Parts: sequence; structure tokens; C-alpha cells
Amino acid sequence: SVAQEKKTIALVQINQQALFFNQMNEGAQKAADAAGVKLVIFNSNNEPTAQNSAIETYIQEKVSGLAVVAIDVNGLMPAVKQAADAGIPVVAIDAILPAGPQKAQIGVDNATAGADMGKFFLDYVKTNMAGKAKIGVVGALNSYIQNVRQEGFEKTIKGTDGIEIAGVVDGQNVQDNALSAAENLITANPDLTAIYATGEPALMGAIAAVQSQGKQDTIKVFGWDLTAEAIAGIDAGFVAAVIQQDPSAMGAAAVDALQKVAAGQAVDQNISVPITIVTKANVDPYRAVFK
Amino acid sequence: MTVYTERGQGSRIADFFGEHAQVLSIAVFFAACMIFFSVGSETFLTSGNILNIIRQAAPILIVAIAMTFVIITGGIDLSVGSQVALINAVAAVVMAMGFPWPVVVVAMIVLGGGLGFAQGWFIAYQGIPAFIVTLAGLSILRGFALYLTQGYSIPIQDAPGFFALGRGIVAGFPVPAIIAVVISFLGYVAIRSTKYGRQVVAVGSNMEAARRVGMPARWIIASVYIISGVACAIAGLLIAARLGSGSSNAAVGFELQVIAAVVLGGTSLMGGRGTIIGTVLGTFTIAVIGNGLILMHISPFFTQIVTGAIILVAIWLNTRIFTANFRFGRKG
Amino acid sequence: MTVYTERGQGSRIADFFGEHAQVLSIAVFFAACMIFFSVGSETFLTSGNILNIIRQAAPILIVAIAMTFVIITGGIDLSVGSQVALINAVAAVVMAMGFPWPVVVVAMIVLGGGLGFAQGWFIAYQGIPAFIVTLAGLSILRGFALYLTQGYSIPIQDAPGFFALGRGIVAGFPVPAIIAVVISFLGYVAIRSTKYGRQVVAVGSNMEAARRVGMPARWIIASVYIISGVACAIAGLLIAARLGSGSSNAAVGFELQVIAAVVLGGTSLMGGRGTIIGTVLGTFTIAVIGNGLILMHISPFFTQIVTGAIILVAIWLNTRIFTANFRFGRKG
Amino acid sequence: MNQNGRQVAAAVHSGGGVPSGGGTSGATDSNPRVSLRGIRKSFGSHQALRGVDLDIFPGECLGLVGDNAAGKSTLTKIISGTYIPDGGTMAIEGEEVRLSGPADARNRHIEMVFQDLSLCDQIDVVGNLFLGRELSKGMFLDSKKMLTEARAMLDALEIRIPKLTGKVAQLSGGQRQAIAIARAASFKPKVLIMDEPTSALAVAEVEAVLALINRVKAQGVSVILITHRLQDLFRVCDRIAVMYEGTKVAERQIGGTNLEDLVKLIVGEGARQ
Amino acid sequence: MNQNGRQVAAAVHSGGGVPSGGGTSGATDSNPRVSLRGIRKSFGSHQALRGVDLDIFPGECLGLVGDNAAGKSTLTKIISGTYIPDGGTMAIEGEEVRLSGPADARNRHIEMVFQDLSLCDQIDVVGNLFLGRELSKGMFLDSKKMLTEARAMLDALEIRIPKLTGKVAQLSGGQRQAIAIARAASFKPKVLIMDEPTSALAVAEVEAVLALINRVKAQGVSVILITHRLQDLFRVCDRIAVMYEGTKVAERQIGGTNLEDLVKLIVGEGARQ
Ligand SMILES: Nc1ncnc2c1ncn2[C@@H]1O[C@H](COP(=O)(O)OP(=O)(O)OP(=O)(O)O)[C@@H](O)[C@H]1O
Ligand SMILES: Nc1ncnc2c1ncn2[C@@H]1O[C@H](COP(=O)(O)OP(=O)(O)OP(=O)(O)O)[C@@H](O)[C@H]1O
Ligand SMILES: O[C@@H]1[C@H](O)[C@H](O)CO[C@H]1O
Ligand SMILES: [Mg+2]
Ligand SMILES: [Mg+2]
Repeated sequence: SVAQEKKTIALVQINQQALFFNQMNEGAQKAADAAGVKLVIFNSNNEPTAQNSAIETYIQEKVSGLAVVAIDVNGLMPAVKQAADAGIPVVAIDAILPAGPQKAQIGVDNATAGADMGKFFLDYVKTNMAGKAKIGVVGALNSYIQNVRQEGFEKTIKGTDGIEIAGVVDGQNVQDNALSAAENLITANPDLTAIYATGEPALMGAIAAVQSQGKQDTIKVFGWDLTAEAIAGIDAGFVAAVIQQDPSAMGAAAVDALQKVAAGQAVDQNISVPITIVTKANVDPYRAVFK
Repeated sequence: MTVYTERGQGSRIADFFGEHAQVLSIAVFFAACMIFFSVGSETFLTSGNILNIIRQAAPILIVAIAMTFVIITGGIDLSVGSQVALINAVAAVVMAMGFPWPVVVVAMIVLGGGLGFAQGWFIAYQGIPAFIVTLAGLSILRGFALYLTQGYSIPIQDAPGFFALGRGIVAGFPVPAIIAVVISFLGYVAIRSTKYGRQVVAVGSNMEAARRVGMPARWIIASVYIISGVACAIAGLLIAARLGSGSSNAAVGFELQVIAAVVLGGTSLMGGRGTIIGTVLGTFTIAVIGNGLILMHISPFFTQIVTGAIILVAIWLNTRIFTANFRFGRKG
Repeated sequence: MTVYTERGQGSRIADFFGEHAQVLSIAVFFAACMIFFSVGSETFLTSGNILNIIRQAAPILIVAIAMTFVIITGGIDLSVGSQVALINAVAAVVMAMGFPWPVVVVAMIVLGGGLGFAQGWFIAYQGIPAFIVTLAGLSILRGFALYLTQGYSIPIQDAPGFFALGRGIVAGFPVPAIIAVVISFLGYVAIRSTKYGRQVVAVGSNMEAARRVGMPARWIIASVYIISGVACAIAGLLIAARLGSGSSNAAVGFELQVIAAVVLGGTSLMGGRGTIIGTVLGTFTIAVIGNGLILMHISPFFTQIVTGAIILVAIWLNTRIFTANFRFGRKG
Repeated sequence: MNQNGRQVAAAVHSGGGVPSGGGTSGATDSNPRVSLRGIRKSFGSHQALRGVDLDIFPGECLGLVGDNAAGKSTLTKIISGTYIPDGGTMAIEGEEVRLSGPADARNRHIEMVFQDLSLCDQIDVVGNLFLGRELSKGMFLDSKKMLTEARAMLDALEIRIPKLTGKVAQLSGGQRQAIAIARAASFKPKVLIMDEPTSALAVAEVEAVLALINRVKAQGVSVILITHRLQDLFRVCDRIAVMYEGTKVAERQIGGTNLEDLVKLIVGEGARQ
Repeated sequence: MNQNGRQVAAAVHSGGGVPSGGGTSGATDSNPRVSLRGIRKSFGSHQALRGVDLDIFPGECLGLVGDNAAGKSTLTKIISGTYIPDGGTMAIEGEEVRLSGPADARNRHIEMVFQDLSLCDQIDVVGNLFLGRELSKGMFLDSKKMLTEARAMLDALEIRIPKLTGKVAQLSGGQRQAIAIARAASFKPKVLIMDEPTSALAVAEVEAVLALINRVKAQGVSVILITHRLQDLFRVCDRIAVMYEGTKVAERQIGGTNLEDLVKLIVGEGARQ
């Protein structure tokens, strides 16, 4: 049974190595504090079955709500259903679960956002790069979401005149691997003029690679997830645009949704947390967040 | 006055403790963990939670049993996580093609054995160190899983019989737990009481001696990797059945968990020495710690630190207090 | 007619090949990779790309040199990735506090040595298997890194001197490459020509014999983990300088890369046998493969598969063709 | 196989009463059980054996002596299938064979006590005695029966090992050697090779081993005994072959030699050309 | 340390010409170099040594004999610091010491040839000879000097090892043993313990070792020789101690015993009560 006065909500996280997830945790924590509930967080360190095991354990503990950030979106469903059967409401954050008993899906539409970035990229090339670009992708092939982002982006730009796609390298969602992969991408394509990075480790790696290769003047970087380094890159001019999700808001929204469900109120099935494409023009407000 | 006297018979109890120091100490440590978490969390000792732990530990236990064989021969299998992921992914892909699940189960076990044999062949017949072969296997097999799924997770639909493998309950016990117990028992009997088990120990103890007495040393070495492959197949199927999906991300870091469980159970990485009971206790110790820390609401920032520290302390006690005490028994 | 004749002097060349089979074969394989990629990609042999490879390989090489010492003693250090991450994170945190970078560099090297000693103490003085100690270390130290950074990557600002460590060029060579070369050279001399190197080999070859001839066996074992810790500190600093930030995410999976490089270079995981030249060649072989595959535009879905397969083939050739041929030399 | 005429064979065979050098050991009336011709073996550039001919007859004990590193162990390891020779032929009971490995040799009833003993340290005494020949009941090891028989095997060698279910790792040097001897001698070998079997044994145990050799000889077993305790040779051997630097330099009937002669042959004095 | 009176000591000491059982070895004029009292050592529940007293004098060779597993190796390993005894005392030149380990013993010039030889297989012959005593020039190994000296060390034992820079792993049994002996004998020991040093050696090499023992004895070294080749004892030993099942059961001056007597003492016949 749960701590007597306080209700407990559990957040099952993917990892804590990306800032993104930590900000989500912080947002959720703040919201939980505000609502007077206890929040417990489980870090599954990228292991899908560990997420199922954690949920099963929380069910035994009879927590009052579960927020999940899935690694294997299909594989998590049995545990989600089990929780629902046990009367515990579940909301999903970030990774999109297939249809099921979860009360809400919180996050961004990654395919659309990827496509949005694609459009932004095309505009950018037209106006700033004389309509010609050779772009390489630093991806994370083991991340479902990042594959969706990659596809959304590639679909949008494919076939456009003047745009050449140099290929994809796999950073495996690990920063150093992304760095080496990005460096190799750059040396393999000396005429590369743009990079698209599908997530935080990939973007960090891409930025460091551009710096270490001294290509700040010739390569423009587009990517996901702001960090202090990304902001510095925007200031330096070689990072053109970064999609900023609002992980903290996602975490908070999850707690709020669970609170509402517990109170018997209705929640939207899809709680969209809007993205911002951050460029030199609108970066200022983010400086405080990433100090 | 010359006195010829024979040495006395040694104390049987001291000998027993001395010989089984490893298993006894992990047993004591396991019991300590159980008590600690029972006191620390009301949920811990509920039957639901205990069954949970057993179900969750089943895939690790199955592979750890096989890994015990591998390590007893002085080898290692770093590719188990990747093998599990590949089987997991292939099973989902093949079932999505419409093959009936019993066929898939058999096919996956054969595939697992085949993967194991391929690695075993390099190790036993080509003399390449197990560490490097299975490290290459780790990379290659997960690469295949990734390629096959293209990074997506493949849902498994409408196979209630298959799902029962991962989620079913028979006579109050989770099916995976029953499978794991049966496999542990088989492993126990095989190591202790069969000719094959004796061969495995002999090869691990002194490979050249085993060869010289006419044992098929190479084949024995290859065979433990087949066992490991089959165990990975079973674990991969159980995970697929539990999760209802196949994904190349399954079982990341699994190899280290499994090896930790085996070593914690007193099996020597130098080969020649190991017990199934130790492995079972080692596996459950790790599973209990994982579960207990969740229930104790340890901050996720600390879980890695605490888990590592507990394992270190467990082995340390094991080495210092138990083994030392028994070894230098009658010091006083 | 009884004829007493002495055996002839063996061929010196055959002996030379026999003794250095491991190093020679990885050298040949490395050369083969170089030729293959030079033909397959125009960019490969450009000086920019070569410098690139060397710079990327530097942190791995530095730690691999230290790991060679560890493995020669019959040990292993699985915690190197986590040590690198922790140093990387602490360095950034401390620099953000305003300490001047040279102080931080020295402090981090001391910290690395301390971490190494802590692990070495458990291994050498408490007799706990290196595998388990450093596996616990892997978990604990990354946990600390995580806790310290709270998941943030900590930017390092305004330390051009420090950045030069990771990105600078001196006399046309990247600074990390120069550091790695110096360390490799020191390692080479230490193993081959110093008393300490002899002690390391002796302990790995026959620990009890080393002890019996009065060598400080425990201390020698502990010392290689200190070396490993210091090497990790240097690597962590280079990575921090190169990335311009510190993060607990650094060097994930690093341990397996490093061990693969060492083993590929012919160092035996059983201890007692290993060379620095082999490790250098092993490291560069892996680095060249990673780089070459990207230049050849291999689909990223295949890189893991191809990398693993190439390593396996390299070792296989090594074992089969070279070693066998030299060993059974004059079969004809 | 021919079970008769063993005693005879041991007495009748002739074979170089004179040193026979590179040649064969001369004509003989009985057929050798094992016959080696021109055996060569190199390790890297080191020629351990440079063309050795040797015959061993049923029911005889052949002493194999020579300086350290002369190649005695290497030669006998070839007979026991442990090494595959680089050149030369081997015939067992007249039939030319190429042993594929130790299992093959053991199947042909060739047993060997190795100089390094080749025990499995982590296995108990009983297990080592039955290594590769475990008794089983159905699928399972018959531990009880093995324990009983093991005791009998060791008693025959008069060795005192209190606990047969203890691991062999920590036994004394002599105890370990006794186990290796008992293992090789107990399973009805036709050829029994003993590479310095008594080097670590105490007096009584040495006597027991010599008695054992005489016993199995009488049963028709061919024994090859490598030893540096030359006086022992005269108590059990029928014939002695001397090796020097990878070659066989002499062969003597036991009646036609003495200690002094042997020592001279071994160190290569006098006979050197 | 006292460099005089060694020859004397070797001749003068008396010590139990009669079996001395559990007691001390009797009064003596000279001071023992090493003196053990009541040494006990158990492994698990097995009592390897059950209270042993022993004195070794300068310039004498003490033969230590006994059945297999009697505890000879264990006892000498205690003297060489390899094992720490569970009970009893040890005095070196009158001063009671507790050896902290083999390094300590080696610093006190106690050297031992181990029954298992304790060589490092992956190190070359020279390296094994100088193991733990590497010669260096500044920071670096002085390989050249070590090579020259190694050759001299081995020549003294008349052992033939063609390539001193080869690894010892593949050497023959006798060659390996010779290396172990050369290592222990070459660094001016005061106490030289040899645990079956000649078991794998050929005739000439055995002679060389016996000569070596007589040579070092003459220089005042105390030698403890464990061997099962009883006749060798009479060529080098001054006194013989007999062990039985973890105890010392007898001590004899060499003049007061013969082969037959020793065999009886070893197997416990006649003297048993
Ligand atoms: N596996 C091996 N690899 C390399 N060299 C070897 C190997 N085995 C033996 N040798 C070499 O072959 C030669 C003969 O060795 P062998 O062991 O046959 O001698 P031996 O006559 O048995 O000597 P001993 O009486 O000392 O046992 C030696 O010089 C030895 O170094
Ligand atoms: N490290 C050890 N652990 C356990 N038992 C041991 C150990 N060393 C020796 N023993 C036991 O102690 C007893 C005495 O052994 P030790 O080696 O001293 O005999 P020994 O007199 O040297 O015999 P041998 O002539 O056969 O060499 C034996 O029964 C042996 O099994
Ligand atoms: O959406 C998140 C973040 O973008 C981060 O880059 C890690 O992976 C994804 O799940
Ligand atoms: Mg030999
Ligand atoms: Mg002994």
C-alpha cells in the first residue's frame, strides 16, 4: 500500500543520460510538488523489459497513476493494460503508444515536426544557401522516435532540386559515437554543407564534429533538442535551427493529467506540447534554461 | 620416544563449509537482502510481488544457467543480449508473416542453437578466444536485429497461446518461472550427475588433460555455446511473449547482468568451478535488489550507485568473511 | 654405427616469425584494411582524414595501452567507460566553478589514479575478481557522473588552452594524437625494458611464483588499475576538451571497444602475454574500419554487422594462418 | 588380438643388442606391438625428434633413457596420440596407423602417465581416476561404484589418500602422481607408457609401481618406462633405448648392459664419433 | 653475519642421534641457523603439520624424508615464508621471527627450489633466473648482463639450454627443474631449501646438483634437501630428519643410519608403538 496521506505517482523513464529526460523529470517533479503528490521515478537505462518490470512492481505497490516514456512502444502495452486492469490510470509521454487503455498521449507529433523542420530547411537553403545543399543525417537507428523524425524530414526534402542527401550515419543515441560518426560523415563528404541531427546526443556530436573539423564556415547544422552547446552554436552561426520540445511541460502535463483522471475529470486523449524551431531570432528566452 | 600417530579425521562440518563457502555466502547474503527489503517495504513480501520478481527474473535465470556452463569451461558469452534481441525480433517478424506460434517457437530454438554453434565453432574448432568471438557476435547479431526491424518495434498480434508463455499462470505460478525452474533443475542435474557435466568441468579445469584422456574437448566447448544459444532463444521468446513485440532494443546490457549473476553465485571466470545453485541465488539476489530499490523509492540518480555497491559488498563479504574463515578454519 | 650429433641451430627467421606471430598478423591485417579503403575511397588517404582517424582513436588508444597492462596481469577493467565519463563530468563541473584548467587537469589525473586504486585495492588486497569489481565500478562511477551532472551536459567555456588539448594542432599533428603517441611509447618501454614491466608480466604469468620470488605481487596488481585510472582521466580530459563539455553520457560502451582493441592486438586474456605494438595496431585497425565503412557509404544498418564480422575475420586469420603456420613451421 | 605368446615375446625378441643408431632395431621373431619408423617432430625451428625408429613388443618393458631434453617425452606423446608427428610412420600390431588424437590412442588401449600428470585440479580424486571413462547408470554418473573401484585402484599402488572425494588441487606431489599412474594402469592397457612415473614417489610407492610394471608385463602389456633412476631399469626392463638430442643412439638388452654403460651412452661419452 | 666457523659448525653440531619424536633435537654446541618449534599448519580440517621441531645448522645439509603427504613440502614452505604457520615459532640465528611472506624470507637469504618449480611460463629463461632480482641499469633492465650471467649460472649445473631468450613454457621437464635450481642457488643464500630438486634430472645433472650442494655447504650454507632418492642422501647429507603424517618421527646423524634403517623409519615399521 502507498504512503498514507500522499498519493504516489510513478514515472517510468527511458534514461537519464539525455538532458531531455531529466528536464521532463524536473517538470513532473515540480507539478507533483505543487499538487501535493509524491512522484517516484524509475530509470530503465534503455532496457525495454526493465520498464515492464518496473510497471509491474508499481502495480503491486498500487500507485495511483503511471506516466510512461516508452522504449519499445508495442512491448510496453501488456504492462499498460495490466495497470489499467488494476485500475491504475496511465499516461504516455513523448514516445507514441499504439491505441490502448492509456488515458492520454502527451508530447509532440514527431513525424510532423520532422516534416516542419524539413520545410524550414528548404526555405533556409533557398534564402541563405543559394538553393544548393548537400546534407547528411546523424541519426539514432535504435530510437523509434528518432527514426520517425528522420523519415518525416527526409520525405519532405527528398527530390527537391539542388538538395543532395549524402547519407545517414548512426550515433546510436550516444554522444561520443555520434561525434565520431559525424566527423567521419564530414571527412567522407568534404563538400557537405548541412547536417540534420535527430536527437540530443546526435546534435551534440554533430556540433562538436563541426568544431573539431573547423567547418563552422561551411556547414549548417539543423537538429533537435537545445543544450548550452547548441545555443552557443546558434550564436556562432553554424547551428541554423533547433527544434525545441518542452520536456518540462511534458512532465508537468503528465502529472496534471493523472491528477485530473484521479479526480474523475476528463482529459484530452492527445495533449500536444508544441515545439518551437529555435533560431538566432528567438533563442534569447532559452538562455536562462540552459545555463 | 618416537611416536607414530595418524592424523585425525577432519571435521566433516568444517569440510562441508569449506567446500561450499561460495554458495553458502551468497545464500546468506540473499537472505539478508530479503529480510532488509521485507522490513523496508510492505509490498515486498506480498505474493504478487514475489511472483513478479520470479517472472521478471526468468529470462535472466535461463540464460544464466547456460552461462554457468559456458563459464565453467573457462569461456564467456558476451553476445547473449544480442542473441536474445535477434530471436525476439525474428520471432516477431516471422509471426507477423503468419506462421503459427508453435512452429515459430521450435524454429527460434533451432535458430538459437545454430547461432550458438556458429560462435562455438570459431571458439572450439578455430581456437579464437571466446571473448572476441562473442564480442563480434554482440555487434553482428544486434546489427542484424536492427536491420531486420529497421529500428522499429514489431507488434505480435492475436497469439494468445504464445502470450501465455510470457504472461500465463499455471497452478498459481507464472509460466516463465516454471520454465526457468525446470531449466535450472536440468542444469543442476547435468552438471552434478551426468557424464556431460563432468566433461564440461574437466575441459574447464584442464583442457589439455581432458583431451589427453580422450574426451572430445573441442566438441564439449562448442556445445556449451549451443546451450547458450538455445537458452537465449527461450529467453528471447519469453520476452517477446511478455512484451507482445519484437525489437532490436531488447536485452541491452543483458550480458553483464547475466555474467554478474553467475559470478555472484561463485562460479569462477577461470573455469573449472561453478554451481547452478549459486547461479540461481546470484540471479535472484540481483533481481531482488532491483525490485527492492524500486519499492524503497530510491532516487533514480542513486540506483546505479547503490546496485553496484551492493554487488561489490556481497562479493566482498563472500570472499573475506566466508571463504577466508573456512579456509583458514582452525586458525586459533 | 651409433651417431651422436647435436641438433642444428633453428632458423632465426622462423623463430622470429613464431614469436611475433600475433603482432605480425594484426600488422598484415591492418595493412590490408588500409589498402582496401585506400582503393575504395578517394578521401581515405587524405591527410585530413588520417589525422581525423588518429585524433578519434587517441582516447581509446590511451586507455587501451593501460588496459594492456591490466590484461597482462590477467585482470580486466570494465569500468573504463564510466571512469572516463566521471572524469569528463567532474572536469567540466570543476571548471565551471572557475578553477584554472591546468589545476583541473592535475586534479583529474589524481582523481583517476585514486579511482583506479580503489578498485585495485579490492582486486589485489581483497582478492575479489577484477571482473566483478570493475563491473560494480562501471555501475557506481557512471551513477556518480549522472548524479553530479543531473543529466545536463556541462559546457566548458573560455578555456582555449584546455580546448587545445582536444582540438589543437602542433607541428601538423593533433595534440591528442601526440599525447597518445607519447603514452604508447612509455607503455612500450615500460613493458619491455623496465623492472616494473617484468613484474607485471610475471604476476600475470604465475602470480604465486612472482610472490614466491619476493615480488610485491599485490601491489603490482593494484598498480595496473591505478595506471588504468590515470589513463581514463587523460582520455576523459581529452574528450572533454574535444567536445567542449562534460557529460555523464560520455564513453558509453567504451570498455568493449578498448578490450576489443587490446585482444585484437594479440594480448591474451589469460594474462602473461601482450604487446603494446599489438594494442596500437589493434586500436587503429578498429578506428580505420569505423572510418572506412562510412567513407564507403555502407548503410548504417550494416555497420555493426560489418564491423563485427571484420574483427572476427581479423582474429581468425591471425589464429589460423599466421600462428598455425609459424607454429607448425617446417611441417613439410 | 593375439593373447598368446606374450611371455615368449618378451623373452624372444632380439633387436639391437648393439647400438643401432639411425637404422631399425633389427629383425625379430615376434611382431612388435608398436613400431615407429623415422619419427620426426619439430616445434617451430626446434627439432625435438630427428627421425626415431623404435619397436615395442608385447609383454616387455622398454626403458627409455636419455639426457634432459633428449626428446623422450615428445616421442612417447606421439605414441599416445598427444602430438601428431611431422614425419615417419607408426604401426600398431603390424598395421600402419595415423593416430588422430589421444582419444584414438586410448581406444587402441594405449595409455600414458604424463610427466606433467595431466590432472584436473577442480575435480575430485575419484573423478580424475575415471576421467574420460566415467561409469554411468543410464544417463547418470555411478558415483558409488566409481568410489568403490577407485579405492581398489589406489590400494594397488599402496598410496594413502584419506578423502577420495576431495579435489586433487591440494594433494601432495606424490599423491598426485599416484593418481595419474592408477588412472593409466587400471583400464587394461595394451601399451602402457610411463613418463617418469616415480619421480615424486616415496620409497614404498616406488616399489609398488615397479611391482605393478612387472605384474602388467606378465599379463602381456607392453610398457615403456622413462626414468632417470637408472637402477630401477634393471628391476623391470627387458630392453633399454637411449636417446640423445632427438635421435635414438643405442639399444641394449638388459642383460648386455650395466649402469656405467648406460651413463656413458646417455651423456654421449666414448661412443661419440 | 658471522662468516667464520662455518666448516666447524657443520662438523660440530650434534642434535638427536636418536629419534627425538615430539621433543627438540637436543642440545648442541653451535647455534642453529634456523630453529623451528612446535610448527602447526592446517588446511581446512586437514592437519598438514601437527607440531614439528627442527634445527638447521650452518654449513650442514639436512635430509628431509618421509612418505608422500607426510608434510615435507608444507614444512619447508613455512621456512621460506610461503605459508604462515598456524602455530609454533621460528628463530633465525637465535632471533625469533615471524616471516611476513616470501619476500621477507628472501631478504633474509632463505631460498627455495619448489616442488612445482614456480616458473613463469611466458618469461624467458634469463628472466626466470633473475625473477625478483632483475639487474638494471638505471631504470632499465640490463638484459645483456643478465644474459651473460645466466649462461654462467646454468653452466655450473651442466644443463644444456640452447636458447636462453626462449620462453620456459616449452622446455623439457629437466630443463625447467634446472632453471629453478639455478635460480635458488645463485644468489648467495644462507639457507637453501631444495624440494625434490633432482626428480626430473638426468644422471649427469643429478651429479651436478649433488656437487653443488657439497660446494655451498662448504661455504657455510645450510641446505635442506627433500628427496625420495635415498641413496643421494648419503652423498651430501650430514643429518636426516624423518617425517610421518605431519610429525617428525626421527632424526639421525648420517653416520648412524643406513638405507634400510631409513626405509623402515619412513614407512613407520618397527618404530611404531
Ligand atoms: N610443446 C613444445 N613446444 C616447443 N618445444 C617443445 C615442446 N615440447 C618439447 N619441446 C622441446 O623439445 C625438446 C625435447 O623435449 P622433451 O620434453 O621431449 O625432452 P625429454 O627427453 O622428455 O626431457 P626430460 O628428461 O627433461 O623430461 C626440448 O628441447 C623441449 O624444449
Ligand atoms: N594448499 C593446500 N591446501 C590443502 N591441503 C594441502 C595444501 N598443501 C598441502 N596440503 C595437504 O597437506 C598434506 C601434506 O602435503 P605436503 O605437500 O607437505 O606433502 P609432502 O610431504 O611434500 O609429500 P610429497 O612427498 O608427496 O611431495 C597433504 O595431505 C596435502 O594434501
Ligand atoms: O524525444 C527524445 C529526445 O529528443 C532525446 O533526444 C532522446 O530521445 C527522444 O526520445
Ligand atoms: Mg620429459
Ligand atoms: Mg612435497
